[in-house]
Amino acid sequence: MKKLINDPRTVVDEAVAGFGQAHAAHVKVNADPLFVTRKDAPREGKVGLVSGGGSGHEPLHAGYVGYGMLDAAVPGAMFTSPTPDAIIPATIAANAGAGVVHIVKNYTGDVLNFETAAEMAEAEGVSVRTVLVNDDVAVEDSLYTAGRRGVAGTVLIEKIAGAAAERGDDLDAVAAIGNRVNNNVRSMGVALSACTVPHAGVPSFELADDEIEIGIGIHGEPGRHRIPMESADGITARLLGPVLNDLAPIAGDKVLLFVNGMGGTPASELYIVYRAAAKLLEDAGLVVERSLVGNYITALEMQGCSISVLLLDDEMTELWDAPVNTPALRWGM
Amino acid sequence: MKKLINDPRTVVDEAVAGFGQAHAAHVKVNADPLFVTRKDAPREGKVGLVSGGGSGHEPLHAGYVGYGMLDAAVPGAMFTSPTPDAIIPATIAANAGAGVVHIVKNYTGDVLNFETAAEMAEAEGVSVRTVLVNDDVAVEDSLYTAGRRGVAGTVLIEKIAGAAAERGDDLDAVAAIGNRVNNNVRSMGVALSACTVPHAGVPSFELADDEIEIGIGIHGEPGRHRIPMESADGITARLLGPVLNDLAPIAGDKVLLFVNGMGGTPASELYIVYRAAAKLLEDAGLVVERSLVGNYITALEMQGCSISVLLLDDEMTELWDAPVNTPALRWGM
Amino acid sequence: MVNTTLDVTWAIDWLRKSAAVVAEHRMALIELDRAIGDGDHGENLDRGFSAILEKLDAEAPATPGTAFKLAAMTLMSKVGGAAGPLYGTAYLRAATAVGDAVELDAATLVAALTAARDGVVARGKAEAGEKTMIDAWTPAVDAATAAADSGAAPAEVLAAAATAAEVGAVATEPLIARKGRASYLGERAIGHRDPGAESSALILRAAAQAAGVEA
Amino acid sequence: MVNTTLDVTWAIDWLRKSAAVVAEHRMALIELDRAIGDGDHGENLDRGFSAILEKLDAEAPATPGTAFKLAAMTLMSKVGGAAGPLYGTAYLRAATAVGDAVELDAATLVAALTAARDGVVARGKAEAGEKTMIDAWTPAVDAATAAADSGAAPAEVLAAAATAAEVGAVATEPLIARKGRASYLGERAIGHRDPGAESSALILRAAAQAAGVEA
Ligand SMILES: Nc1ncnc2c1ncn2[C@@H]1O[C@H](COP(=O)(O)OP(=O)(O)O)[C@@H](O)[C@H]1O
Ligand SMILES: Nc1ncnc2c1ncn2[C@@H]1O[C@H](COP(=O)(O)OP(=O)(O)O)[C@@H](O)[C@H]1O
Ligand SMILES: [Mg+2]
Ligand SMILES: [Mg+2]
Ligand SMILES: [Mg+2]
Ligand SMILES: [Mg+2]
Repeated sequence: MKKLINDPRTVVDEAVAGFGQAHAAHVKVNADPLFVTRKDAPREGKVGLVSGGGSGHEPLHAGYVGYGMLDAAVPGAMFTSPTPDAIIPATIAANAGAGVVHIVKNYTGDVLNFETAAEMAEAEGVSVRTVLVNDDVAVEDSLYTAGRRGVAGTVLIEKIAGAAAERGDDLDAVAAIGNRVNNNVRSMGVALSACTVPHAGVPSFELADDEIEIGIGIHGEPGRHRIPMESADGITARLLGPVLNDLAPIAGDKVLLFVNGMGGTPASELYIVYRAAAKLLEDAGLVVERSLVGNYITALEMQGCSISVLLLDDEMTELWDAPVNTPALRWGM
Repeated sequence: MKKLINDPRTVVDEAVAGFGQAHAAHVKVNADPLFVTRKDAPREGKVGLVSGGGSGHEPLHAGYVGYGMLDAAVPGAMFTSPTPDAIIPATIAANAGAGVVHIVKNYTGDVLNFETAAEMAEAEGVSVRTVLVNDDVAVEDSLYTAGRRGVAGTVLIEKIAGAAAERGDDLDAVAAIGNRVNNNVRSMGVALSACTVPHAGVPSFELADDEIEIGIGIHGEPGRHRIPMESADGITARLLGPVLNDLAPIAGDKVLLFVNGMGGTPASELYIVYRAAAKLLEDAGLVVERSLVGNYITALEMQGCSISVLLLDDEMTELWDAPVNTPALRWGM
Repeated sequence: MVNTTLDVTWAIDWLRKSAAVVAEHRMALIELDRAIGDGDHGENLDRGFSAILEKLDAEAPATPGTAFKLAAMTLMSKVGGAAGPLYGTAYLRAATAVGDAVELDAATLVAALTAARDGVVARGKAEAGEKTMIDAWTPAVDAATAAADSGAAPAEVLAAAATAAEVGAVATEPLIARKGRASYLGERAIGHRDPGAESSALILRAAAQAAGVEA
Repeated sequence: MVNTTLDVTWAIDWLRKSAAVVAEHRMALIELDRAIGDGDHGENLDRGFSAILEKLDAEAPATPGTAFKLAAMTLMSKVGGAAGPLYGTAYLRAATAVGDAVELDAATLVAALTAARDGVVARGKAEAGEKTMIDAWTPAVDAATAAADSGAAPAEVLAAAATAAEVGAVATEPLIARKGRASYLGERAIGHRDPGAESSALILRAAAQAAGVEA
């Protein structure tokens, strides 16, 4: 394992410290317990948005702390959800009296830890609503599993719910728009290579030289199945098929197309996939109204990507376009 | 080789096409010859800024086309400078009558092709100035080589010269500020792994499991020397040492610290390096006034990073802070 | 002579021995979790139990209940992931079950183990056979109950629990997971042992060893 | 019977044979460039010469000069990198040197080769011994001149040039590079053949073969 680190045990602390210094104009870092807040949190009268989860998905979540998106982010250990003792103070720091929305990816660990934290924050007088993200269609038969996983849709939910909070929506409204985005977004991913978690020191799985893993998650966990390597156009069709099947859009629908890099894939490849996906969407009669292409929710240095499609309505588009000013997503200001 | 591509021969064309679609609000793509311009180019009365070079360094250069940065970018084949037949029309498209500045990284191929294009554009009535970027201190003894290479400093030059052009500076003034940035920035890089150019299909060099390449360029070309893997803090010191030696700042100087990812390194590792570098700069009595951390000039999926230090003056800082609105760098609007 | 009760010395020793066995099996648990999860289970528990050791060096719990509570709070705040809240709840419920008792007899021990298991079920909503740590805990609780019912001493109760947990952990191998990260794998989880069941067996064996049972 | 002049048929055949040999050695040239450069030399030239083949299928140059000019323009616009402008300039200068001539005699051929080499020197500012394509071209020009001076026919002139270029390419191996990408490597370039010198030798050998010289 070759990594630009000093010690597997201090990776997250040092990375978040560096992040805080580099983005001191946007954020404040609380070192112990570890969480990141907007520099100006809490914002008078505004519903607070808090997310968090295992580290290794950068820029998620701390990169989205700032105007128009998150008020606080709670980074856990690598690929491990954070604990209530960090989520609780982050929630309190984000609360300006209007309550806090937790955006939680649907993994047992995240759900349990955020659940506990929400209960305890409520006990301290903070109203908490939870938006559970479960956009990953790779998980088949989710009735018999812990449910679908939350993946790239998280970024879209944080942006759109963040804009709703920023414009002054109340607690239930912010949670409602978050849930609406979740209900209208589906994602699926592919890995060309595994990633190596620093504390493990070995790749999270083995892939042969000509194999790829379809339906990969963002934790280096295995996916749906393994197939021989094929063309970008072929892979795009394999990812987009289940997404559209599940989303069941109708011709004329407006969509946001999000091609997300897993961390180790060059931008040029992501744009090749974007091109193929946009073509398939257009062939299906859909209108690609908005786009996002890049490394926005990663799995360390994994090679691969995910494709997400969000069915837009006018309000979501307006909230998507609203100004945002965070270390990793910024426009309009 | 596993890559999200359809055919090594169409990688650049497809990627730039996808890029153009995803960023249709910012750019226009001319398919043959291949170049990218601002959607609103040429901008009345404004000096045009054109850059280009081999592909594989995304988001450089096309990602920096837009308000406050480049007017046109010319992507060559993978790691191969573009040809005059593309640079000339891009130059003409960027010319609004006030002339055009070429920002050229110092490689024989780039220099020769841009030189020819500049001559021919001049023959067509466009005044051209060239800013040659050569910030890489990894090249020792540059008297006996083709000179120093242009690497990450390019991004800073494009931003700052772009802001100068946007505020209305004339041709010589824009070229002068570009040269001033070049004279005040130094960079050095490290590779933990090689990258694989699609047409070659094999990694650009071999590194043992515990070896890293110090002084790497951005084309997968070998660097200064090879050493056993060491800590992020140790590597940071090795990169920053030559940079500061050459730049020779004095205590109290204000600097911009730029930690650039080579494409395959997780953001968390870049922030660990940033933290170490910021500490070393502070120990040297320097003031880190501005920061940039991320994949801004890459070598495909190479793992590694470069560290650049730019000695700021008030004007550079002001131009750095000026609004910019491109696919890959955006603030203030 | 066989002790008829276990006290705080045992509880502390259990936690210390748990920390040791988790540290020793850190990579093995990571390997199990790599195969059907995200490869952090050994790291997570090791981080948690190391923190317990630090706490124990700083403060000496006075009763088994306080020791369990210390473990619960530390695991809850240091482990994260699924295992943190689940193990945290297990120790918390065990603490509640034993209350202020200074000496734990076999029946109290069984009550503590049962409460721990019920806590995991309540938090994780998993049933037996879903390839989770429950598949170690439930046979352990059953075996412990049977042993106590037939008059066994605490050490024997724990030995029975540990052995049953070990068998239970091995028995997760042919299962398809229905809860936790391994559930996303469907049939690909078959043939792999559940990491949480394995760590549960290791920790229950540590409990028996702390009570004087030979490995 | 040995031809005393070469015409456009030869020039076109040279370009076609160059395209074939470059395609055949594509990976070998990539490998040479990987070792001390960026691994694209074979790809770059193959892209350029493939484009020349397409042009030649579409239009038939009437004179050697037009053929060289076609090659120059195509290489200039399709190759990129260092090799594109350098080879482009070489063919352009060769075209100028032969002018409208329909038949090229040995002296004109030498003039063309010399102009080509001088063009590369003018563009790239490299001297002999700096581990570039000049180290193939300069011995080639010298050998061609000597052959022509001693009354050799064009085919023999080209054969002498090709052989000298091959020797020159091999002789770049012990050199440290002073120009181009390999110059950044310092002593690490020692032991590797310069890719541009190698491709120059291949192309000059193609010229001789097009003139009827056996491989
Ligand atoms: N719902 C659940 N109920 C009981 N145990 C569970 C549940 N979900 C997961 N587990 C246990 O947690 C273990 C995984 O723990 P760990 O790897 O630390 O957490 P994570 O899955 O968040 O990475 C599994 O092996 C399983 O035994
Ligand atoms: N200044 C120069 N003068 C002559 N030849 C040069 C010069 N610079 C580079 N070359 C030649 O170009 C070759 C490299 O070509 P190529 O790989 O296509 O371009 P690049 O270096 O831009 O990738 C070198 O092997 C060398 O022979
Ligand atoms: Mg985990
Ligand atoms: Mg090149
Ligand atoms: Mg795990
Ligand atoms: Mg090359």
